[in-house]
Amino acid sequence: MRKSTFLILSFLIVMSMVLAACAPAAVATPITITSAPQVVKETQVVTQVVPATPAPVPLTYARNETLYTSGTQWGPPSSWNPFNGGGYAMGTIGLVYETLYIYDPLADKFIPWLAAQDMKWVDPTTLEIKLRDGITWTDGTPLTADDVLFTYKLADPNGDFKAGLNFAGLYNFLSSIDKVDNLTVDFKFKANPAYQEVGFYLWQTPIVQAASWSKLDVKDITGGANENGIGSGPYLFESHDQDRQVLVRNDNWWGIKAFGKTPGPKRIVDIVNGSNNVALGLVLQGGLDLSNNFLPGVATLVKGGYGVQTYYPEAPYMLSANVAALIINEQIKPLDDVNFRKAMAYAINTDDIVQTAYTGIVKAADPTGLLPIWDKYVDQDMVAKYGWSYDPAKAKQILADAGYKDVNNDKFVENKDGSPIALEVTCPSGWTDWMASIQIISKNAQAVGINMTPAYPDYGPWRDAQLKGTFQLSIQNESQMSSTPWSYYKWVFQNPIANIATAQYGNYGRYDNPKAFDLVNQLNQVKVGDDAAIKAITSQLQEITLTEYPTIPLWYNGLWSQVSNAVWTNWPSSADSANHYLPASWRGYWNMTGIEMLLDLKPAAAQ
Amino acid sequence: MAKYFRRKLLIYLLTFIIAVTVDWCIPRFMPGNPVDLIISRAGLKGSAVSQMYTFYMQAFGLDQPIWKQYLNFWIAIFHGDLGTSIFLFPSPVTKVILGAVPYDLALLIPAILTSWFAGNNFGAFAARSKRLDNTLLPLGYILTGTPYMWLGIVLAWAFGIAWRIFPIAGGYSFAMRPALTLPFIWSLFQHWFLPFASLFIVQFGGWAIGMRNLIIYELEADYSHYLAALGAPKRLVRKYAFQNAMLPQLTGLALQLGVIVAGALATEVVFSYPGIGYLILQAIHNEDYFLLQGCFLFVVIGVLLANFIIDITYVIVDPRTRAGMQGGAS
Amino acid sequence: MTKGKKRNELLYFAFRNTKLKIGLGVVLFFIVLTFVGPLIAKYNPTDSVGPAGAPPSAQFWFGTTTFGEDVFSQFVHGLSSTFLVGIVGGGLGTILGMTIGFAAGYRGGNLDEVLNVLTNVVLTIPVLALLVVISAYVKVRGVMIESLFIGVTTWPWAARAIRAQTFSLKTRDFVDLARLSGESPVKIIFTEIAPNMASYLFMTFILMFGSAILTAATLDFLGLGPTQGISLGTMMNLAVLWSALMLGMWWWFIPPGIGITAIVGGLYIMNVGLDEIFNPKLREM
Amino acid sequence: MSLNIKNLTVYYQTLKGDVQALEHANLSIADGEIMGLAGESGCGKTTLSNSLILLKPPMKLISGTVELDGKPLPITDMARMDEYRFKKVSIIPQYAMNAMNPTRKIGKMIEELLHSRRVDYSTLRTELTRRLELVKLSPDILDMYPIELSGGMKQRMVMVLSTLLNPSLLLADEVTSALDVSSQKSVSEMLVEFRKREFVKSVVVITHDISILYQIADSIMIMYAGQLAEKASTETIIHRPLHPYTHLLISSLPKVGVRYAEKRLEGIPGNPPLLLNPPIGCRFRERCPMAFDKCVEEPPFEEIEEGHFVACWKEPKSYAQA
Repeated sequence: MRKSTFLILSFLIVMSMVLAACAPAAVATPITITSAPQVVKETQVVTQVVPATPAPVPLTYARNETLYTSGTQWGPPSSWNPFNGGGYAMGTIGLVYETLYIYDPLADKFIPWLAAQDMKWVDPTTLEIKLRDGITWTDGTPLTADDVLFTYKLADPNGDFKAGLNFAGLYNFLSSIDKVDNLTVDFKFKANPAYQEVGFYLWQTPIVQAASWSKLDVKDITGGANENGIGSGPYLFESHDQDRQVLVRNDNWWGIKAFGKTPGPKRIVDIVNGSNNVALGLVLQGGLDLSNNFLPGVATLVKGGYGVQTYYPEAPYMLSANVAALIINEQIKPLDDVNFRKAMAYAINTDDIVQTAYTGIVKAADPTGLLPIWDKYVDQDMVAKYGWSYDPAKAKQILADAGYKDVNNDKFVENKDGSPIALEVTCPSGWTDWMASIQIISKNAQAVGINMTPAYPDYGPWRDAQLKGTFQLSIQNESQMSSTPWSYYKWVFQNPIANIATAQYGNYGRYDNPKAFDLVNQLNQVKVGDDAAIKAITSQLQEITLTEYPTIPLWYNGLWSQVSNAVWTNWPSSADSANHYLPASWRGYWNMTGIEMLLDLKPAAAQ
Repeated sequence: MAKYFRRKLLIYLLTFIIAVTVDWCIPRFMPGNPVDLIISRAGLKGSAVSQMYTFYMQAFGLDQPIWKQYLNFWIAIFHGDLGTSIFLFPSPVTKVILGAVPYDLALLIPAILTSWFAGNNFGAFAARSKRLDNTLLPLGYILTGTPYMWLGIVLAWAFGIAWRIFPIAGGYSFAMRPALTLPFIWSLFQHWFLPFASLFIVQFGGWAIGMRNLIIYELEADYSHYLAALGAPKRLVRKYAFQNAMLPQLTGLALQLGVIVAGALATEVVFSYPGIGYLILQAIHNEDYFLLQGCFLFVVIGVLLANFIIDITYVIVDPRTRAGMQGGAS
Repeated sequence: MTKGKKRNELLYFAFRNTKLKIGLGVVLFFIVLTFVGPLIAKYNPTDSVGPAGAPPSAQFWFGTTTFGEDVFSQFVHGLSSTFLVGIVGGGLGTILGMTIGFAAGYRGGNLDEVLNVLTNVVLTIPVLALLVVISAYVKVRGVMIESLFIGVTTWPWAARAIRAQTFSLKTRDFVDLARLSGESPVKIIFTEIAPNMASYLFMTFILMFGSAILTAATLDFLGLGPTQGISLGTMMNLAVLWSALMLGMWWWFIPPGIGITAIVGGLYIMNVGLDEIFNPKLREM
Repeated sequence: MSLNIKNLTVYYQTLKGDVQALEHANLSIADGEIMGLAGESGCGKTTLSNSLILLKPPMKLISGTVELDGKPLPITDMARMDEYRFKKVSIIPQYAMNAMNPTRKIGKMIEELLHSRRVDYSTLRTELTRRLELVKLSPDILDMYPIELSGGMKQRMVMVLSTLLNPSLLLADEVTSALDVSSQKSVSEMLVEFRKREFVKSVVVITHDISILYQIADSIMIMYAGQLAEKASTETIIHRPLHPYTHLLISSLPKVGVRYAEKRLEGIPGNPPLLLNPPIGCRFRERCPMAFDKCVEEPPFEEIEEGHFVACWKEPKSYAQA
């Protein structure tokens, strides 16, 4: 009896292990097939040089040829569609699909990528894009003006596909796109095109292959998984599983010749995040080369001999990626009163948030809310005149002057009409850094007599309240680093305000100021690179944000990045001798110099 | 026996219907419209929004009358169609779940079976004498009181970080491609071990205590006394007591399944083990109600199936149910 | 033997039962700590009062969190929500289980059939999965809501056990007598049946109490616990989110887990002790 | 003499102290004798029977010896006693209804039991079948589970099993109390038949139903509160009891042959003493209508006439006539 039980048991255990063993293998089978043409093609190229047998895909990747990344995928990779902005697998744009330009935020520079040269406006309404010669898709066919034309026309509201993609906004001022020759495309705009926005789309829009995409139905263009997509970039999709995605280097990539540089890693294995705790564990085990996770104990890691490096060797360690601001619902009392908002701005101890909630790994925001990369646009006189800092006494004074008094002696001020004030500041439950932050904010507010309490709804209701404008106070950081401060002001002054559709970002507080809206439009029409004009307009916008407090910028969320020198070296850092790239694998960041970081990665000498 | 199975089947059927109905409600009564979320995730803009909105409303059948949606849901279930994941757009929910299920089975089946057998044997062993009972069993109580995930994290830290014996994340080595080779299976095993161990340890304690209590009752049962009076050796008496105590433990297993599955979900989260537990958590955090719906349905079906297997096993091992005398008692 | 004597005898055995003494001792210790703790804890649990991540010291007995909060203060405050979940969740589950168990067991017949099916249905649905789904619906959750959820999903186990007991008790002479004397079923249940299984009900409650605490801890740990307030589960959750153990801040992660383990383990040991007291057969062991 | 008990004193150890369940029992049973053992609940009948076969904690032997077939029975030695159990001493327990493992087929259980006692089942198989038929059971029940048998069938099955190895002494504890009247009769007749066929040598029939004993017992022994009160031939006990307790017990019977339900003696005021701390001397003293000074000493269990033992200080004859 005992013996047979044991046998049955062992059998079951072995069976279930085999079951687990089979499952990923089964998942992997089609992947092997998909990469097969690539292997064949590789040999075709290689055979000309060295007569070698086709290299089979190894079962175990050599450590010194593999880059392990993490921080982008929070679930099994499911979409390889570059138009699935929020959900495409790590590297889909940047490593597999490429853009005409990439943007270097640290140098404020557009770098021609698929395009052969800097942006060239042949006249104020005509932008001419010349492509590099010799770019091929991974199926061997050349990437031409037709592909660019096709890609941009996908979003044409009057075109064949009418796919409402990210860059559909281009058509607000685009009159036509014309093919000049096989490598040249002319974008013809109506009068006063939005140069800033155009520039924004040029480094954000992935170019796809006309031949394969034109066969697709519109719903597959916007929502298809595009599992075996053909790209033009330095890496190819190789395989994926529940907890990872593997990219393999495209040894026929055009950039190898064009830049004279080959991306260091033969393979990139992107690990799906379980939690930051697990990510930290992997870093400690030496299993991650580039972790773009928010790891709380960064100071410990950098200083504790773990071989972990961040962009800055000291606080704040991280580059600033976006601004976290207190967003305010301007439709309700007393938040509709600018003086009340002003009092809140003075009441909040941002340094305490930085030190306590973030242990110093973020920077306090400039009162203008402009990211450090836009420092040059900050009107210092304006900041000196209107800028605020933590000053509870002044906050109390402002409240008193504006007529907010504690009528019922509950230590909190009441509305001017005597009705009590009870404000709630929210962030999603589980977003611990923000939770800690809004606790501090509430305490700060209470200290000056504003009755404010933190609340942590789940993400859905929290987000819903913003879209519907039913929240009171909240933290938001949607506005990311980009090529233009217009994107930030567009977020603050999103117009129209009546109905903030699901897909539109910004101005959840419904701040209504036609002058500001107009300035945002003017800013959009400034030519790329015309810093003086940008400064002139943003200066006026800064005056509005500094005196009207539509949002209260608090701190800059970091571009979380922890790198290890154990296997790969020559990482970007703030050191003078190092490359100043963005060390990020996040969506939208490979095409902000992340890819250049890969080109310069070197295997560690010891390997 | 026929009556017994009829009743059982009725209960399963009802449970299934109720579970499916609850499940159907999940995306429909959540705050916010799931289609809005898809569109917002896809990053669509402008006129495309309303276009896609209509498209998805139709695709998910959300534009139809409620009763028809409910009917369609049933039809879809029998076609294995659980809709499209929002968070893992555009993967079909069924595909996402099927990718995760093998890991769950690999974790749950061995953990449940080994802990059940080992715990029962250990409990029977400890019930042998007062000394063993007082020295070994407190361990069991401590183990059952331990939250799975807490133990999991302690194990991960000790064996993964401090001693570096086991990996702490993933289903198999991140440097490997799946293949039926020894190193790969070894890698699977290494990644499986800690999640398995944390499930095993906690459940082991529970079964040990259960068996200890039951076997003490059984040893005081009349048949045990009769055997002793007829001079049967202790071994035989214990054997009978053990076998008879296994029956309530089998029922206990059925009762515990839900709890065990819950524990597995938490454990998977701790070890980033790519099973359904991790998916459920991500589905919640990402408001992916279709995925949540699918996971819930899968868990329910899994538990129902397991219950059914246990019921059949019970009938096989317990003559009383076969004799038809116990029809309604379980 | 009269009732008084029986009670004395139970007390007599209770005082001699090591398991009960240990279990009760542990649980009482934490109960006392729940009430006394906030008085001796010097800090507000959510205030940043010390250096970040400081190890245990004379000033901060359990050290501090990443945010400089006093872990000891959090621990003692967390205890109260843990006990609250146990009492409310476990209590509600027991009461529901009693109501349904009594009704099914005493009435029998069709009512029993229906309730039995209901019990089995709820029993088969994985509670945590259900709780996870329910929790995801509620915007702002408190400890009471959480307890409520736990109570209404965990009763079937108790209902089954109580039904079986009621079944065997209702055929006894004294119940027949009460029935013949025309007493109402409700009265019979509460004056004749319930007192005769009081010990059983009490033990059921203790088990429900323990399992409610564990369930709540799991929910909290998954981030589905109270969105307001602090519990041992949310402490663990936060400690994990801030990688306490990985960064060597064991004092943040270990105490809440030990607290839960000790309370639940203590409850279970206590239950076995009680079992031995109420059940003479087991006393000999 | 088949069984010879000398000065047997057995206590139950409890946390509160010793329960003096059996005090100074002296008793002999002859080969082939069916002795009835009667008394109220808690008088020590079952203690006596258990000490002969399964004396284990909390039971504790205080003094006394037991001889079976002229050889001492190692009643306190659990391991050595195993050799005698089943083979020399056997029991039909009070709980015969639940005595068989519910999850084993009966035949399988018997096989495993015999195997564990190193008895070859196959050679006994025919005898077993024969005996089953004798008690009107089909051999098919060996392939059944206990739950498939009725109460009477289980009772008879246990009878056959317990006597399978032809023990010298069979302890039959309340064998009839759970059965209906007709089954009672056949079961008790079977006991006599078993003795006749020498499946058993002597039998102790423990019961509170004296009417059964009247039909089958050769002799009857009455116990009260852990002490032997009287033993004599059935005829003598029924018609000429000497002990006041026996007298009251018999006279309280509604009518010989009518079933006697378990109840306290109504004719005698008071309750039996608690055995945790029993009164010294005759334990019946406080309820005895005849009690006098001497009763504070424990009366010896003496043979008044041949085969008639009594433990009472009173002049026997005068009482009998009174």
